[in-house]
Parts: sequence; structure tokens; C-alpha cells
Amino acid sequence: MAELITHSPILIIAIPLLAAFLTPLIGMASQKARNAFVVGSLVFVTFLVFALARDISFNGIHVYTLGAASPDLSIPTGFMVPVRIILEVDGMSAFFGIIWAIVSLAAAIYSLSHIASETGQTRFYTLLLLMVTGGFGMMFTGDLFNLFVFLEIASISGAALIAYRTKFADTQEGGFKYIVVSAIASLMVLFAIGLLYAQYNSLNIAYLAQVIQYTTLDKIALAMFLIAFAMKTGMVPLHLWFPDAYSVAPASITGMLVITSHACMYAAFRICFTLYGGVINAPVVGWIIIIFGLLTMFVGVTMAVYQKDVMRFMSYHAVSQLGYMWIGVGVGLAVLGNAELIATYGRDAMSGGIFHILNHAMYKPLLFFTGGALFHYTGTRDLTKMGGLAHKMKWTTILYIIGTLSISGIPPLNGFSSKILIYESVYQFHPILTITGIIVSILTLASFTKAFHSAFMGAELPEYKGGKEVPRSMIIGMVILAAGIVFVTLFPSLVVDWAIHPAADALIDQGAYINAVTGAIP
Amino acid sequence: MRRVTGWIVLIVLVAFLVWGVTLVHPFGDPDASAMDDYIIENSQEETGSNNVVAAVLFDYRGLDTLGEATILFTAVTGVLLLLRASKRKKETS
Amino acid sequence: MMEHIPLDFPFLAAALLVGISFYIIIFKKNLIKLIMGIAMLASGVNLFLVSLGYRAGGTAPIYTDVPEGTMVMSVPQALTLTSIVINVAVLALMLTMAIRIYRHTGSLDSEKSRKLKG
Amino acid sequence: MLTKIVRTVANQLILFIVIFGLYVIVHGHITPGGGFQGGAVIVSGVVMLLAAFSSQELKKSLRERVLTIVESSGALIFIILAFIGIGTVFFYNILVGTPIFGRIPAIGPGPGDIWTGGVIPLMNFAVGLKVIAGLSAVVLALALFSGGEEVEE
Repeated sequence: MAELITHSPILIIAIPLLAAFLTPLIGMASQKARNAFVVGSLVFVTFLVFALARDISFNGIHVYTLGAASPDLSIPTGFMVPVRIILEVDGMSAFFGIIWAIVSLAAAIYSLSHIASETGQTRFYTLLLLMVTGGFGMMFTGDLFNLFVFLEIASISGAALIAYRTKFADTQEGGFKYIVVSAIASLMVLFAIGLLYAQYNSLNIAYLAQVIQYTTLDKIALAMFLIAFAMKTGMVPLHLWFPDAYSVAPASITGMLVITSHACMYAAFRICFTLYGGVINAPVVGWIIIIFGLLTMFVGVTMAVYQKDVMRFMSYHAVSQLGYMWIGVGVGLAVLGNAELIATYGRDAMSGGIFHILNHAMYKPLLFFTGGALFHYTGTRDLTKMGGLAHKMKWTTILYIIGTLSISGIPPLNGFSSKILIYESVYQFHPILTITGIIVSILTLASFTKAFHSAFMGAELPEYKGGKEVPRSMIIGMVILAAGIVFVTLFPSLVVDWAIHPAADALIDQGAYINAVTGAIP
Repeated sequence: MRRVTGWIVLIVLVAFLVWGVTLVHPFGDPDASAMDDYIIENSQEETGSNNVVAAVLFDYRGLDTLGEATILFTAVTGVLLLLRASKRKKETS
Repeated sequence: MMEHIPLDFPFLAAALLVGISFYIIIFKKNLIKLIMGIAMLASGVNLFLVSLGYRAGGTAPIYTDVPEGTMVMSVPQALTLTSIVINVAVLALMLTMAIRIYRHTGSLDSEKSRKLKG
Repeated sequence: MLTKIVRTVANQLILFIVIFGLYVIVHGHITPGGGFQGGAVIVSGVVMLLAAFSSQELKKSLRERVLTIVESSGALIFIILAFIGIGTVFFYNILVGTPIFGRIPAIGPGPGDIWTGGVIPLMNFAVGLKVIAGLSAVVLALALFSGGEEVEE
């Protein structure tokens, strides 16, 4: 068991990868065995992630040096600079890892019947496992170039999965847009990595954080990193591709794409707080992030109000919700370096933003899954053509209500706990942020109520009379996420103490991250 | 309007790029790099490979190469997935 | 030998390649041209990466039958190799999607083949 | 399909291309080259065949299913080679010092020895296998698709 924990950072990345390489071979033999294999490997990975997270909360940061004589030999004996690729898992990485494990498991189970009538299922599951690998790699790596490689794995497999339903033209267009945006973003990341390498001749985040000077080149590199990752998360001036890509993917994949955008957000936080944390001009960068976060929040929700396509409607809400997280963490960044302000409200604002990531990662995939269930049942994504579905789809209706209440921040659901945390702390920084947040929240509730009314309420439409509730595996996938929501709703303080605060502290405490690598000189 | 915005973005971007690359160290004269020197000196002993680039690819930065192979695998799977027939020719069990 | 080349020529060439590719990406409507733009962007970034590691007068970092002397940095070369293969993969997938779009809409013009709006 | 001259020449040339590609793959750890490069050389030969013959004809000898299996096995060999080091650390070069590819060459410049490099030559071989099968599958699928045929599941 101790061995398993020691090796778990790489096992969490390598086991989905191994499973992805095996899936085509197993898929040739039997479909049932393949499905069981995919779900089984994801369950095992989820277990490993939880074990690793538990160990981190007791023993601190995990460092794993690939190919060295021992896992914690991060720097060769008698040498000063890390040479090999180092995986570094701290509270923040583990937090994102847990989210990713749960959502990908739910998505895989949901897919079992959601794509049951399509061809090419074996390749679908192969790509799904590769996407899981890419996500975990992005979250766990401590090396910039490795981050780029895993970013590419996640985005290429994501693009192929978005275009999965090849018989529709819009899926191809959405996939194409996604891959173009990803390619440009990742090449910008690579250029920025080159700029850093040109000066410091290293790729390790912890080592770079120690030696970084904040020269002009570093500023250009920081701008490139931030633009690239903001582009990948759909921050507002660069959000036009976002609903196009998200609305056409199979619903299970849309749920996972939400978390890949969170992974890009994680990378942006890692760059701002850990890599540049010691030298960054925090108020300026913080304010830039806050202003664009506000725009994102507001534009997303106003665009969502007009949408008729259920998946597009939810995608715009995803854009809008991402704004809350940018604001929460942006306020934390703006006061970084000022220990007093961090203690009064900075840490709370960051905790609120991070808590909102957790909640969003539960309710947004859930809502996308219910949208997929509606599509599965009616064969259309157009809300105006639906109606009276509550009569037949009892489970979906209940799960949709849970998701709606949660996203609009209705007490006592989990969306409320994180939003109130953001509102309270951000108010002390600048009141206008809180006011905008509340207005956006009200608009969100209004538009979701309207969508609920047009899809579920009213008389049963004649064309949907003969249908049945969606298959069981789709419901199980949704119930996993709903259970997450209920858990967070019931025990908010437990979650905050064990997951949110360690994650926020991991971002603030840059020294611990550096020491875990460079302090291990024997 | 779109064209004007496009030109502004383009000009700002190119200006920053050219400015940026002139700040990089002169070509052919990088700063002393501890990591690269370590690898060049020790790769033969540690990995037994005469080709230092191969040693970096498969030993020092092995996970990158695994990721690279994975990306190729992903792309091949993706291409075959997208070019598949969307209807089954005969029903499989 | 290096004295004849103006100081930062490879870096400027990389910046120029990136600039031209951004021009293509921003202004060109044809999907194939867009893909070519991204291929050029990748080439520019790769050129920048590989020229970072050059040491004047250095030999390739391969010990088989090499004259004594300095060797150029090996890590940027490995990074470039990785990045080239990655871009091949991205291009293959992009071209596939472009072919699919052409099959569906009969056009490679990004304005005409557009189904999704707003 | 091109003329008979081109087809005959392509038929003879492919042998040399494959041999050169294999040479590049096998000597990846001592001379410039490796799995990716050698694989790309061989795939360029496949592209030449595709130009000389029709994709329909090539399909008879290169089956998609076989290519998928070969590609998966190449990737599997690679990741298993990485996994066998996990007794110490993932990616640990366990074969250095053993009779299989385990010799240490003379430090400094010198003639290469094929039995060096530990797992590196084996990984090169696995990657080469993967690249050959994967890229051949891609070019073949693209050629078949432009001819109006879709890939079977």
C-alpha cells in the first residue's frame, strides 16, 4: 500500500494510458468486456486519486522524479538543478484530480448507453481514456514542457470526441474550431516556454520560480501564458468558439470538456501563483483578471438568455460561471504579497473561487448530462420544440431541478455556499464585484427557470407520448454527480476544511512548492 | 471594422514578438546551462547511449516522449474515428 | 563561420514566421489556408526552440565519431523533436475535419460553410 | 494509378526505403535518428506506393485492422518498457549494466556500440513500429476516404 501511494502520481497518469492502449485490442474481442474494462480502470484510478489526496493532506507535497534512482531524488546527487521530469502533487493538484476522477467516471458510465446506437464506440472509449490521461497529466506535472504535452493530449482527444457524431455538419465545425483554438493556444504556450528556457535553461516550475527575475521577456511570456489559457477557458473576448464546440459534442464529453477548461484554469493559476508568485506585479495582473472575469460573467449570462438550443444555452452559462472563479482567485492574486489583506479576505476570496470550481464541476456536467438526456429522448436540442417532458422523465426532471437550484445559488444548495463566500470576501475588495455577481446570479435563475418551463412543464406533447425514461446507465452517471452536490450541500464546512483551504493555501504558499523540489538536496 | 481590429492585433503582436526576440541572448551564445552540461557529461555513463538527444528523449525526458507517442496514437485514433462509416454494414453482436 | 550571419537572424526569422502565420490565421477564410497558417506557426515556434540551444562552433550532441569540442545543447533539440511530432498529429486531425466539412457543405470557405452562429 | 515504369520503379525502391528506415530505427541510440525519424522514412515509402498504385490496390495488402493492432502493440511495448522500471521508478533504465543492451560505451567521443543504451533501442523500436503503423493508417484512410470509401469500425 505504501508502495502504491509512493508511485500513485505516475500510476494515475499511466493507468488510463495503458488502458487506452489496451482498449482497441479488447474492443475487437467483446464489447461488454471493453465497457467493463474502461469503467473498471477508471474506478481504480478514482480510488488511487482519493488515496493520494488523503496522503497529501497528512504528509504534504508528493514529488515523483521519473527515471531517477529513487522517486524523491529530484536533483541528481551533488548537483543543484533538476534534470529529469518531476511530477509534483500538492493540495491544489489533488483537489483538481479528485474532480477530474469523479466527472470522468460519471461521464464514462453515462456514455455506456448515451452512444450505444453509434458506430466507432471502441475508438470513442480509447479517446475518452486518453483525455483522462491528458487531464491528470496537466494537473500533476511539475514541468512546463510536460504541461504542454499533456495539454495537447487533452485537446486533441477532446477535438476528436467533439466531432464524434460525423453525420452532422455542425459537429465537424465545432471540432475544427476547438482544435484550431487549442493548437494556437498551445503553440503560444510553447513559445512562452521557449522564452523562459532562453533565460534560465530549465523547464522545472519549482526551479524556475526560484530563479525567475521578472525581466521584460518574463513579462511577455506571462502575457502569452495568460492569453493562451484564457483562450482555452473561454474568457470573454476569446469566447466565441466555446459554445460552438461545447454544444455539439456528445453530452458526456461536454461534461468532461468543462473540467478540461478548469484544468487550463489550474494551469493559469499555477503560472501566476507558483511560477511568478514571488516576483509578479500582483495588483495589476489581479485587476486585469478581475475585469475580464466580470466581463465573462456578464456577457456569458446575457448571451445565454436568448439561446433556444439547450446545449448552447448551458454552454453560455458555463462561460458565465467561469467568471466567478476568475474573480474569486483574481482578488486573491491582487492582494498577494500583502499578508494582512490575504488573511482578512484574500484567502477567503480564493477559497470561494476554488469552492466554486468544485461546485461548478458537479452541477454543470450534471446539467449538460440532463441536456443530453433531453436530446436522447426528443432527438432535438431546440427548447421551443420540447414540452411536458416531466411526465415521462421523472429522474431527469428531479436531477435538472437540483442542478438549476445549485447553479443559481439558491440556499441551502452548494452553489449558494461558494457564492456567499465569494460575495462576502470580494465585497471588502470592491463592492461592485459583489453587485454584478448577484445580478448575474438572478439572471441565471431566471433563464434556467424559463428553460425548465419550456422543456418540462405544460401538457405532454403528442410526439413524445410513446417514449420512455432514458436508460439506466445515463441515470447512474447523473446520480453520481447529484450525489456529489448533495454531499457538498450537507457538509460544506467539512469540504472547505479538507479540500478547499488546503488548495488555496497551496497556491498562496509558493515556498513549500519550491522546497519540495529544490530543498531535497541530500 | 473586423479588418481594422485584425490589423491592430496583428501589428501589436508582431511588434511584441520582434521586440521580444531581440532581447533573447545572441544567437550561438546562450548562458551557461547547468542542466544541458550535466546531461552531455553524464548521459553516456547513466544511459549508455552515445546519442545524447536519444538519451534525453527516452530517459531524462521519457514522459514527454511517451506523451508524444500518445498524441500520435490519439491523432490516428481520431482520424480513423472521424472517417468511419456512420452506419453499420452488418449488425455486430 | 558564424561571424557572417547578422547576430540574431534565426530568432528574427522565427518571429517573422510567427507573424506571417498570424496574418494568415486572422485574415484568410479558406480552411486549408488556415491549416497552412497553423503549420507555419508551428514551424516558427520550432525554429525558435531549436535555435535557442545553439552554441557557436558546437557539434551535434552525439558521441559517435565526433571531433572533440563543445556540443550544442541537447534538451532544446529533444523538445523540438517532440513538438514536431505533436504538430504532425494536430495537422492530420485538422485535415480530416476539413475533409469532413467539405463533404457536408461543399465548401472550404469558413464563411460559407458556417452552421453555428452567435 | 500511374504508368508501368513508375510502378516498377516504386516496387523496387520500396525495399531500399524500408531497409534505410529500419537502419535509422535500429541505430537510433548511436547515430542521428530514432524511432520517429525511421518510421517517417518508411511511411514516406508507403506514400510513394499510394501515389504509384491506387489506394484500392494497397488496401489489399495493408489492412486497417492489422495496422490498428500493430499500432496498439507498439504503444503497449513502449509503456510496458517504462513500467518495468517501476521497481525503482517509472521510466528507470533498468537494462543498463545487464547483458541485453547494457554495455556502457567508452566515455567521450568514440565508435558506437550497438549493444548499449539499455531500454532506449527497444523503445526506439516500439516507437518505430507505432509510427509506421499509425501514419500508414492515417494516409491510407485519407486516401480511401477521398476515393469515397469510409473506414469500417
